[in-house]
Amino acid sequence: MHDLVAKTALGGSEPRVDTVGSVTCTEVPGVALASVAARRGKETQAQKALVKLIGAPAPEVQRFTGDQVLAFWSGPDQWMIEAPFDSHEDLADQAKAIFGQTASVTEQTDAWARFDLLGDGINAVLELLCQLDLRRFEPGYAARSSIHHIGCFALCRGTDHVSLYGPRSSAGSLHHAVTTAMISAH
Amino acid sequence: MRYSGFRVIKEALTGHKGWKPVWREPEPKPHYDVIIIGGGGHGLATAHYLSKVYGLRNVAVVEKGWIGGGNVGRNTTIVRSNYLLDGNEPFYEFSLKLWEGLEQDVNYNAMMSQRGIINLFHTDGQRDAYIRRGNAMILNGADAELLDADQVRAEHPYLNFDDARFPIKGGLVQRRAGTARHDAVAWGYARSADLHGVDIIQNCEVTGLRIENGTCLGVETSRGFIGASKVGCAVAGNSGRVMGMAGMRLPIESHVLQAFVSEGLKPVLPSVITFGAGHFYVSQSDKGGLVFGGDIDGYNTYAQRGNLPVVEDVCEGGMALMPMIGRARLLRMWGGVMDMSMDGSPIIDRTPVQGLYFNGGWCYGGFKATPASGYCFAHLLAKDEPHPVATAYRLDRFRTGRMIDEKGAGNQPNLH
Amino acid sequence: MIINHPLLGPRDASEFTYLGDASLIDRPDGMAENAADAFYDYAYLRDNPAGEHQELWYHEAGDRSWLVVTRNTLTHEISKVELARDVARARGRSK
Amino acid sequence: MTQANRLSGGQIDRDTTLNFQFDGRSYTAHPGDTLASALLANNVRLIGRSFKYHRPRGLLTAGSEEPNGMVELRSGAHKEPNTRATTVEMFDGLTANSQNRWPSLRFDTLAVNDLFSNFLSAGFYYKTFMWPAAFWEKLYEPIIRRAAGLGSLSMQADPDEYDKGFRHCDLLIIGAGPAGLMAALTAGRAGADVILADEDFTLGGRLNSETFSVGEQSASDWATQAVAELSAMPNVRLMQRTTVIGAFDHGIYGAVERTGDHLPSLPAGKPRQILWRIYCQKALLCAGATERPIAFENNDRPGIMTASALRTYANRFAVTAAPRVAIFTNNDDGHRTASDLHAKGVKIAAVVDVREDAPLSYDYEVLKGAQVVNTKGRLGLSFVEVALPDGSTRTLDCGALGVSGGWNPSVHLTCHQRGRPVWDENLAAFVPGENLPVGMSVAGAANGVMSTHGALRSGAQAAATALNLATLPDLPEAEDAPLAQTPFWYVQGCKRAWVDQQNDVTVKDVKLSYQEGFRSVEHLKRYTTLGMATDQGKTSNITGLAIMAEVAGKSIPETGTTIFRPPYTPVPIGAFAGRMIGKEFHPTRLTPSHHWAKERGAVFVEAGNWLRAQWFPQADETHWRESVDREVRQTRASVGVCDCTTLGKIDVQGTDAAEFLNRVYANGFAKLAVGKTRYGLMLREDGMVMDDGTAARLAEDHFVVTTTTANAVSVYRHMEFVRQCLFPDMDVQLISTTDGWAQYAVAGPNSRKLLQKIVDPEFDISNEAFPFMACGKITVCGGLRARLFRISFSGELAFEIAVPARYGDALMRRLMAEGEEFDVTPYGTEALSVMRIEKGHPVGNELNGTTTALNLGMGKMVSRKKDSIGSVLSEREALTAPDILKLVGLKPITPEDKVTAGGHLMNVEGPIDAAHDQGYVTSVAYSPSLNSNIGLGLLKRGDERLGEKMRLVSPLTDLTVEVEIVSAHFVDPEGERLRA
Repeated sequence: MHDLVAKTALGGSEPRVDTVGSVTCTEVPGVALASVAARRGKETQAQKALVKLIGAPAPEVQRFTGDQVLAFWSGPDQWMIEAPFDSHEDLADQAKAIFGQTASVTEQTDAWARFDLLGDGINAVLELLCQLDLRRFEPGYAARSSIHHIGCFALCRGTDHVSLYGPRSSAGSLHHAVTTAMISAH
Repeated sequence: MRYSGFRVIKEALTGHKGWKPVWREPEPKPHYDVIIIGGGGHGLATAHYLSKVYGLRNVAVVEKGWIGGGNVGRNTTIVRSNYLLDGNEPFYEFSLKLWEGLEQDVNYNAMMSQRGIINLFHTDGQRDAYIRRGNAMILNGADAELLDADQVRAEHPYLNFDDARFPIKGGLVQRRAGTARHDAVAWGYARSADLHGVDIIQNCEVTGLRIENGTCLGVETSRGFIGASKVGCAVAGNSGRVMGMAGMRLPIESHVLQAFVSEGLKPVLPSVITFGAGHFYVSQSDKGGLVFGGDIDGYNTYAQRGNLPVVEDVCEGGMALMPMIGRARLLRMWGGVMDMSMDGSPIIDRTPVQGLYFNGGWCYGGFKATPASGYCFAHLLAKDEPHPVATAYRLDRFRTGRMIDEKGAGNQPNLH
Repeated sequence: MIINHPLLGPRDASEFTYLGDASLIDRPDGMAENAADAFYDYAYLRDNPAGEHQELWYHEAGDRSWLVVTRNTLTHEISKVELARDVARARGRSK
Repeated sequence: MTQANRLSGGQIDRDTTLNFQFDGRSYTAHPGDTLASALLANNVRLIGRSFKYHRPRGLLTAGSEEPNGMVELRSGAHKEPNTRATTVEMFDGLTANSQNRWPSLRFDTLAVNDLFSNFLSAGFYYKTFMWPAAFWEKLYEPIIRRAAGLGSLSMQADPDEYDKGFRHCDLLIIGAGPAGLMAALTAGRAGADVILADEDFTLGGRLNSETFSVGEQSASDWATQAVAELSAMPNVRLMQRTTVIGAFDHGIYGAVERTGDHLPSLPAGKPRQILWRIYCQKALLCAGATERPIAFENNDRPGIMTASALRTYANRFAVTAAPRVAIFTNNDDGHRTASDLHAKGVKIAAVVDVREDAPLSYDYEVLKGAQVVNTKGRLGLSFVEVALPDGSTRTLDCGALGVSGGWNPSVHLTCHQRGRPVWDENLAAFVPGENLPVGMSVAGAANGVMSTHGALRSGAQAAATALNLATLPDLPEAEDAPLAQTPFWYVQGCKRAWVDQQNDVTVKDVKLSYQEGFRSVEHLKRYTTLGMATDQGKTSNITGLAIMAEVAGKSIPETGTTIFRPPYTPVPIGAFAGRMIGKEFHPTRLTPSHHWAKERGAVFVEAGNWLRAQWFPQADETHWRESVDREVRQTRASVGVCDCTTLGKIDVQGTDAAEFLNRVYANGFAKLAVGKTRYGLMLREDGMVMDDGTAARLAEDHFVVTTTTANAVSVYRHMEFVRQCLFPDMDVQLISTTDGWAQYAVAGPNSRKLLQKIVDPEFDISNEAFPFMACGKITVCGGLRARLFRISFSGELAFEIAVPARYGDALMRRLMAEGEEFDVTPYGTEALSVMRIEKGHPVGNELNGTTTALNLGMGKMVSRKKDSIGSVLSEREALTAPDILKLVGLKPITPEDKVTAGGHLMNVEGPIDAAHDQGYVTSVAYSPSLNSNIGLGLLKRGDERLGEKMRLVSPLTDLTVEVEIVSAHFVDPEGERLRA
């Protein structure tokens, strides 16, 4: 085991938690990510491999499926895979082993910072941040859009739970945008 | 009729009965020596110089709507000659000199106000580029000054120096630059051209170009065919449409540029200011409105209107630069169609069709160019050779690789 | 504006980046005899129509698809949106 | 003075008294008041001054169309100029001041302009002030500017915050009057997602201003009940205080919600206003109509208002503008005002009706076939003069005059996409035309349906049509009177009769405009400034047009119409900017070592959105040059570390990955071996250099490509274009990994030794095993996955090492700790820049979009054995001519002499001017390695001129210095160090 200490995207040793009224924003560093893009002509095989990896049907456009290991649609024949960091720090390698030559796999774990919005009234926060139609935010929905000029993924895990993924380098700006909206809305 | 303060007083005392129409409303003649398509700033300026400087009097300007209704009627009124490249700077400096004497030349007060312009810079790279540009201006006989951040602050204390995402490091200043009352430019040129015998024909849309054996014989219009020995096209955002009638494809796309004006305010801005870290430039009109703009919307369009994202982008730039304007209200927004060329620089040239001449590709820099564009186009029409300051504005420069690309953005018009 | 993405449905055009005429798909062969002329035409000349225009948009803040959007430049009405990759293949582009 | 003009009834809360100040004097008001109604209640009629003649001005209207009653609201940094008193919701402690007057509202010195008005006719300024030319800026313009303008800015940063938001719905209903409420009820009951927006703080529109009944209830009670029903619907969102400002493409509407303007002060973090972008399938415009005045001599005195405004003030706000009021009308609606006021106990001096067949009243006198021909009163109305049909005149004693010239439907939003309204002869007004924005329909008075029942009916029908509903709800009973009016625009023979009250445009000005040939409506507008005031001509445009039509002997539709542009009412610029201001103007990107660098006291610099360490000052260093020189020397002498995470990183995979790069880069990539890195030069299709970087081949089908920091986004986009649009069948996949990896350059003769301390021992990074341009996956610090590239920007033996970003902070600390024995230094972008200039590497200053590979001395890299992007057009004649610019180095003859980037290069002899320009300097630095200032430049035939002396001139910065042209490779030109 190496002896380097990890920092969260916001630069702390512990994840940041902010609560305003009924809404909580939590930094979630404990997540491993890998992107998967099917090779040309191997789309079907790649999808089969994906099913095997996540133990669930491959997600449709703008959806996610799976549980512990989860995949969300990120582009035509492209998915992002998400899993707990502690058990899957080598998620890309694990995925590569399953996909073989059917897909290109790239480690994305530290390319993204994740913030989870939890609680009643998160829509009042989200409508100040993102132009996606919140009427489509039902569990299993996953879409990419931009928040204050930062390209982000939003995953709706429940009516009171949305995960936002933004580029790690912009974590501070994204966090500021989210918490500012929380104060404004609640 | 000569305009003057005495005349204004005399008319006031006699019930304003003596004021005559500023231009006639003539019926088109069957044939002209020169027909200029487009009664915008450039077309009218061309007519003025053709008649006054080059002595051609049998000239018509045909305009599909009302004169001055194109970009000269909807711009942010900035006049400057702070260009970098050899192909541009002598031309724009020539233009600025014409601006300086315009009112006396046309006997019309276009309120040319040499309030100066400052282009702010925020990085060392920008500073280096502005030094190069300022030097090029001086080497071409124009004026330029470089200010550091403290000097900028002394002149513009209301700018955001203390809470800026991209701190102001200084600015390139041209003191002789400024603003002019845009509509008055069109009217002044129209009045002068009319007095020199030019027929200004409004509500006369060109529907076709009559070309036989590679020679242009005149224009088909909504008011019938009008013959001409030479036809000059100066229709800005409609360049593609009109030259398309001659079967030409141009190195031009039409885009919309939005502009904005605030409610009237007591004087706050001493000069024209251009933000270097966002899309925002601004001046204050004599009526007190903040006149500002930013970037084009970015998609091809002939609709004279834009959309919200660019409005917001421009206002974000404005607020980032001068947060005191937050409580000033935006009164009106409008859009003008720009003929965006492939290198961001204009074209004043002959065409493959004998007798057909083209003036266009002004992108969103057409207003300041109005006098020189008119002068040089008149020169080309009268003498069949380019004016010395406009020799680079060739149509074939993209084929030979002689682009005049101030921004270095390449062959993508919406980046210029 | 709203672009009805063929996969994602309606999305605000501010998520997209505009390039220009979809003729940019038709890149000439750089090794051909007449390459210089063909590239001049390809890179610089535009129909610039006042009316229906096929044009390239990139879903920068979305799924990174390039789209061919058929849009009227007089009214901004969008009549068709396709994946550029499909259009390119249909126009005979491959490897 | 205690609300002397207050009447009974109204929708105000009399149990609460609010205090406010106007021009320093204290008054009282009640919740439910606007500033305008409160001023009238306190008998304040004089509120401002007009733009040009500084004539006294009071209120003209009771709504957002108000052109006259404008104040500077609040104080200090919160000062808000040009605020319409009619839209200001009263709050306790409100302060307002009049504007555009000096020294005071009652005694304004510039009112002298009014005496000279004959000389200040429309467009007079175009005809004079031309001689001498220099006097314009020095004399005339400053005077004009000081006189012009309305309110003033505080000159301080706006202290409030603004939000932006996004909402989606099936149906957006704009305006909550009878049509809008009925439409919302119809749509809401049918289950549609509805947003109902209204600019007012009380929903109901005109229903709140009228005394008639709707169904069994009073109009306002019906509105209250409708609002209550709508509020209970989960699918309906009511947005009061929300103005829909613009109709944009494809069903996007801009709306501004004033969330904080009615509060004395904002709670921390709460927005003053929110700019909503509302996305809707269908929109229904129910914006009502605006009453238009009639022009007559001196029709601009305070106290002269639209009749409907008087009615609103009386019925809704329980206020009369004066105890004694007259009405001037051409239609029956004016009589309704008289009767409502009479019912409230206001004395009606008379109703002056231009129609011979005007209806009579038992309660007050009606002067049929009569016209108001003049008015009197210095700072407010005291008399009106009426011409009677028999030719006699009569003077009416009154403090207010209600004028009704008919109603103009509020068609504004229908024009925002350049749709043209059409003339309705019956209404004598413009109504929405055919070319509505897609998805929009119009109902109620906005569509020319002027009765209350008609509005309810058309609102319900329009909602049903928009949503394809089969049935309509039952409609309540309401008045359904037909329109009864005779078009009447201005009183013949008048001269100084105001059309545009704010901009002081009179009937005479419109006629002069015609006389001078400004006959198109647009010319009229531009020449006279008619309709250019802050109300965008809501109360003046049609009247101006009607006068122009009459003078021209044409019909109004033949004369034209002007187009309305967004925003519907003026919007604070701050609202359009939202949160993207100050430090949040753009997102800030931080590198993995940022927090560590901050601890070290680094000075940071913006590089695009990134913040990068520029240098790391040490305690004894007082000038940045000392720090930078030390960083360079330490690196070149031993080892330095620089965070280069900001370079774009693109993962390129697939069986065609190599061939793909072969197309994208000008130089060849097909034969690059696995485990090797190659410098790549990327051209735009026009042959100019687009970007440069490296591509490392990690596997047969896997490359990691780097881009410059500035171009990371555009290069990725370009590569996706090439992949999807040009070569759609290539098997290649792209993904950006810029943020995923912390990447550090470790440079200097001891860099290998330092890295050997952290790279796990199973990985041999000796020169033999890991030579120059090698790359590979390794592990560090006991098993952390990492990537190592032996590439060099500094020209030294150097590596770039990458680890997952979360460990970047720890890795940097480890490198510093382990490097102590080598006297390691972190270095910032300045030292990086110095070292790259010493090595002659081009960066952004050289890759400025106008340079080709040939210009940069890399012409041979452009392979013509393959068809790569840009290769064909890079060969055009002017780009390959003998005298093109070439990259060179330059050194001042005297090493300490300053050189400057942006300076131009001239021959030693000869004139210094543009015609003799030989090139320019792109980058400069002080080279601690050479103990000399040095620079890079682009010089005509530069490659043939090494050793030549030239002048570097920068007249802008007052510099002329003699330099020698040298090779751009100042340090280690043979590249021995980086291969060591």
